[in-house]
Amino acid sequence: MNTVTLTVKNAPELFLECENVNTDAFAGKKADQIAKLGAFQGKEITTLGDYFTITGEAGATAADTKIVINGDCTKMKYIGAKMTAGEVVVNSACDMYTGSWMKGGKLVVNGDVHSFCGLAMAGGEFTINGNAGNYLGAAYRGDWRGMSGGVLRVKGNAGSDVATFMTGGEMIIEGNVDIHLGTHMEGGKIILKGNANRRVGGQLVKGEIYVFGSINVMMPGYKPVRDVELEVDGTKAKFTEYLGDLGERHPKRKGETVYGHLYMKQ
Amino acid sequence: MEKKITLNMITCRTIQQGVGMEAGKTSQKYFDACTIIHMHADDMKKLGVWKNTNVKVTSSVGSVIVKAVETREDLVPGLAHIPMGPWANRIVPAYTYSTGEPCFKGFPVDVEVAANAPIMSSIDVLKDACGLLRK
Amino acid sequence: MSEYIIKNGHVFDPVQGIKGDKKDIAVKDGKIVESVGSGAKVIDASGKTVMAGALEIHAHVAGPKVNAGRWYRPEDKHFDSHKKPGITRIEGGKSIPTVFKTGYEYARMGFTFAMEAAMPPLYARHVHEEIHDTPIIDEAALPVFGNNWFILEYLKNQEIENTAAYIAWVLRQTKGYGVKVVNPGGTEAWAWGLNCLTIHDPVPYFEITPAEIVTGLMAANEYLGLPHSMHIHQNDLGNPGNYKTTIDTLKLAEGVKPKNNFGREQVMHSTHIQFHSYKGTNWGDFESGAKEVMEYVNRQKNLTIDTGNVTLDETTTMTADGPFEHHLHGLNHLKWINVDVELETAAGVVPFIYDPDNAVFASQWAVGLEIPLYAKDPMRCFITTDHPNAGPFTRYPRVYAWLMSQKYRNERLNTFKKADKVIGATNLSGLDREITLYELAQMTRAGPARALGLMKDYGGLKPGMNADIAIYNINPDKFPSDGLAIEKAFANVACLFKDGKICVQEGKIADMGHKKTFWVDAKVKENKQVAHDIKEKFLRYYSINENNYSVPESYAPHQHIISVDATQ
Amino acid sequence: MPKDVTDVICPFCGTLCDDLIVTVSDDNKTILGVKNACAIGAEKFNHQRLPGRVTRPRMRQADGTFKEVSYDEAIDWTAKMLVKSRKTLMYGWASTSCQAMSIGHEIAEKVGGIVDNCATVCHGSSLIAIEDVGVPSCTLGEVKNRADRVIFWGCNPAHAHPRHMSRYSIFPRGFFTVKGHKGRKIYCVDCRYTDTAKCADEFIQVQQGYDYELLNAFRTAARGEALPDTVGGVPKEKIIEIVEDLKQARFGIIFFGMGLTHSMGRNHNIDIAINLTRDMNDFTKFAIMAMRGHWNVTGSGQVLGWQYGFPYAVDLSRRDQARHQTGETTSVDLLNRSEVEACFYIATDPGAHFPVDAMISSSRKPTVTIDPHIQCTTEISDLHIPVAMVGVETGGCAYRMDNVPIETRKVVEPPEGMLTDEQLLTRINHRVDELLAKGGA
Repeated sequence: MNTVTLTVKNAPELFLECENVNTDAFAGKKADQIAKLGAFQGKEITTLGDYFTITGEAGATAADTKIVINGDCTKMKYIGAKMTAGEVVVNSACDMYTGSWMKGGKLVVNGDVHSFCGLAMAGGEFTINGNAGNYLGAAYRGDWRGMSGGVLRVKGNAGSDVATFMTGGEMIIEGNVDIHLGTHMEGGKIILKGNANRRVGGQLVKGEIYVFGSINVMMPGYKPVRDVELEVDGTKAKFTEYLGDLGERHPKRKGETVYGHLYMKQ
Repeated sequence: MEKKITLNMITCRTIQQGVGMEAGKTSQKYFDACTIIHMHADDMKKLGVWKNTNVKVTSSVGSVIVKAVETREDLVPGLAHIPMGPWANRIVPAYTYSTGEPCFKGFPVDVEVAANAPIMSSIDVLKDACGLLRK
Repeated sequence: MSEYIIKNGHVFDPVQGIKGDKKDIAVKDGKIVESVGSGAKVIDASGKTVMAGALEIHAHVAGPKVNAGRWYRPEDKHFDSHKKPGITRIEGGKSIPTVFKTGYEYARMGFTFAMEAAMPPLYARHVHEEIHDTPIIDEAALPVFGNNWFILEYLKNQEIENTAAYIAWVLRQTKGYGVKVVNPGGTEAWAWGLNCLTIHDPVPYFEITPAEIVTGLMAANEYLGLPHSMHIHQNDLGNPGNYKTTIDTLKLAEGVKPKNNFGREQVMHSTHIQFHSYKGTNWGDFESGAKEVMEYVNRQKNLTIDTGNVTLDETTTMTADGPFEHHLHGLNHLKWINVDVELETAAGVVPFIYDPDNAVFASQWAVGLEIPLYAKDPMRCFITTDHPNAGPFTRYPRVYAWLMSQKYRNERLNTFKKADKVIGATNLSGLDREITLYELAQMTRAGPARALGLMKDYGGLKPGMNADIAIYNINPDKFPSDGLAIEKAFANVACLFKDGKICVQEGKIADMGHKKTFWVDAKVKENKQVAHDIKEKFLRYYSINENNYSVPESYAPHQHIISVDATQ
Repeated sequence: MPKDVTDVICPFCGTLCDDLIVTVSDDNKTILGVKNACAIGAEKFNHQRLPGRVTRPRMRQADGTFKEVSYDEAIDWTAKMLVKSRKTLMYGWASTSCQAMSIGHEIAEKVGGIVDNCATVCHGSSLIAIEDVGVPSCTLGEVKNRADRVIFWGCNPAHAHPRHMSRYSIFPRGFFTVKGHKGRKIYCVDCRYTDTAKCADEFIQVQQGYDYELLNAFRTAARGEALPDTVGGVPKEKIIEIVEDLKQARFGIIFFGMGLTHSMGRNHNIDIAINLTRDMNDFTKFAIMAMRGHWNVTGSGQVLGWQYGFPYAVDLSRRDQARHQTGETTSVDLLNRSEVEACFYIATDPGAHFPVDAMISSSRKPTVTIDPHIQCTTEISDLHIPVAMVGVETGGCAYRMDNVPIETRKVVEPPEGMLTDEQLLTRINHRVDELLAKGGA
């Protein structure tokens, strides 16, 4: 695997749209070719070379390419978005859409990310070693297809509207979340190690939510059904199982109604 | 009686605010309609203010001087209301939860008596915040 | 204006019966002429196909429900909203393109006219605002009447003259083109959450049946002598077993004679008949009813139809058939918009994914192709996708390719996940007909032009007609055997003339043309009863004043008014 | 001789009343009186003739005072600002005509603007919800003619849409509702006992910010599932009783407002209200409608819809694509994050209606405000361009809260020499073209 290293040399004045910073865009390119890829601040068209010192060269394909980014990326959007393979490591906080529409590969952010990250993620591994903003792993506006695959892990806290319209994959949040977790969820698995601030699993149709901490206000459409022993993300514990939002439609499979499940650690 | 009470703030339209707005943002009607805080009688008692006393309302983003009044549209104790306008917006948190909508309703404020503090005009309250007010 | 001579093209013109002969077409002052001077610009069309500009007879391209479908589906254009180099604006949207993209895409495919299929009169201003902003193509809109309280009340007592007078008034107020009927009676029933599934189901409160509404509106349409016939979206759309209701409705036209000065021969246009040609009792035993329906259509000369071809895409369904959209939402649970319009109509919108892996959707696809393949008279069967219901209109090239190449459609048919089931439930595999370029010109040019009452100016290349000319990169002598090549050729014209101006060149928009809005001004005898009823209804039941109802001229600055006189 | 102009449309709120009668002076210059309007609408017409109205553009000087400039200078300054800025917020549009918006969008596409309208701080939440789950709705006349259950949830038409209740929702007698108010059951759900609540047959006091939970409980009850004892401060018996009554409706409607869009959870509060409406359609006929605020905020959404396919927050900053993401391309977020370089405000007053932190950010950027009157934003802008009042001094298309388009009327002449929005924008557009042809500002 070849490594390309990007080091921020000029900070953007506005926010920089880095839709070309991903393994697929870099694949098969040398440093000087990568430097010529477009980067955008509003209507001003510049290149990655205007903002980054670029060393190394990419592999022939995305899968053979690793990108390491150093320097302050707080005002950079779309890093690692739509990547299908390979690896991206960002040693900074990032702005919006980091890892969104990701289909494969590995993305690690050693810092915080802003809102709309991991949006409609379909595959791969995305690890945020900091806090995440709002709409993590959610669907794009209007879409009923949110995160559908892959593994998304946040070491810190996440914001509001996390995993809205999630249909598959696995999300682990080691800290706390703000209001609305797993709203409209229709599949997949959420593991919350910390606490939730209201409205967990509202309008949930299918899928599983595991909560290790507390939920300060429980949704009225949840009904405790039994106690279960489970091993969740490496932790064995006793959980109370709730049936999903009973106000929502639930599909039938083989004559049986399918409910969503919420497990609260006891 | 307490020096300072914490209330849950909502900012809403009122018909007086609407009339005042159409009369002009610098009109007396607008000033009268918007430079007030509606509080429940119990909260006013708790704070020890009479009707029409100026108070200082402080949120996480700033403070504003308005006049405490009892409302025609009943509130529950603990809930307070300032009509929509530059005075209310002096204390509205701009955080949007990534929805575009700031926290116009449902944010905590501290209310304390400020009987002698003057209420600024609509333009001044904005200019003051933006550092454009020339004294 | 410049003169042009289009030389050496293979011309297909049903109006003159030209079937691919090499012929030069002369253009002057926006019209086709016998000849032009030596200074005329020469367009070399050798090895190319030349046809008149195509006409869209039924699409949802402008108005409230179209726009609701646009803006509530940001996901339909996310990452797909770009500006092409040149004079064009940003073009967005896959299943429901923005107005700019709508105009450009029709033009790129060789269209010069489109009929907006359903205009709620109360929202007419909105329809015209969008038509105004849609570049290049000429447009008109059909106001909906099949659930209108005035109509229901007049036709309950068979008052054809009052019905006609009211229609004339609405056409003038809304700048409308003709009489559209959607789920007659059923949409009014929907205001109470009900529906009319056969043509004999009574409409709640109004004590009338869909059959009576259809019969009455046909009579009123001919009483006025409008350029287009009554244009109907029938009851019981999209349900297994509905082909019987379809034929029942078509039979209502028996014995009704067209009366007009436009050369129109039909009295009923039955739209997107694919959705109405299903046998069976449920989605399990669902079968094609296209053969039965088309056998009747072929016999009955005063009918025209359009197909409503399913294109197997993710799209957005939208119709004034409110109860149907509710039903559809119950099936796929995707986001549902409904709007009931006071005294007039309703509309619904639901996104829909015609997944080719699903046997029902694949069968609908086959039914849609069977219809034109069974059609004996291509002048009475028109190709549509009921845009965007069965698929976006931008898929026409693919539909043409499926119809023109048996190999291409069989490739699709045989590779369905549930191919056996689809082949068993439909007749398509047994059909070897391939639509010819001449037949295509009938189905997309001369036919719809005649049905819309526009054959004087549109749909042909005869001197005196509008110089709306599409030149395709297709050599009929070497007709492509590859379906994709057919698609490609129809997707981007080599050249499009609109009113004698080159608007598209090699797929690139070169000029915004001079788009016109068509509407019909029908003159009727003074009718005090109707005038009184209108006043009364606005006073008591409408939420706006009568004086704020009409669409002013500024909304159609380039209007083309077709006048009819029913006072004689 | 004074004369009456009839069927005048009120350019204040989304109710868009179209039955006003305005008396104007013989010379068509002065409004002498307004009939049928609510207090706010009447005030708007009366404001037209207030003394001291600004009639020419004003440029702010270094010392903070304003100096009159010509329209030509103002147009040139604005065009140069737009051409120079890499990303410009172009916010407002809710109080102008659809025709003016169209020209504005053309400018935005050329200069890389982000077009956002007042929904962004009003019913933007509702638009997000509709994008997510659709909306079963109807026109206001349907409510008048058919509705027998009316729910006002987190809205206060008595104050914000003063004639709504008499024209459409509570009192009018319609075709199937000959008994008027007597034939309707009116519910009001709010955190305070508003003047609208006083008109209702039943008031349900919800704890502020608990609407989502309460609506969820309504849905849970409608499916016959068990509930906790109280939800959002409302006892479960009450919830069940109301749900059972709603199922008995022949035609029900929910009107909702800022109580849902501004409270915690925002779009989700509307989302679930829409889903309750959807559920009720399994039992009877039910509709839901947003009480849109500005008279033509709906129109802005419509025009943006047919031109770009998004209802607000349309990001054209790249000039070759249109994008939309509430939370990113919405005005308050753009200002909070200082994502834009210049601000262009038209037919709006963010200075009065945006939270102060957003305005502090705005005040540090070159700013042009186009508005008929002096208001808060004009006073912190670099340039204020006054224009004729749309719906009073010039006409144009507007969309009512139920999306019904109505052509507003011109009733009097604007002050001598004043431009309309359409005229001004056309000239700015032209100037932008000239600058771009020359290669920039």
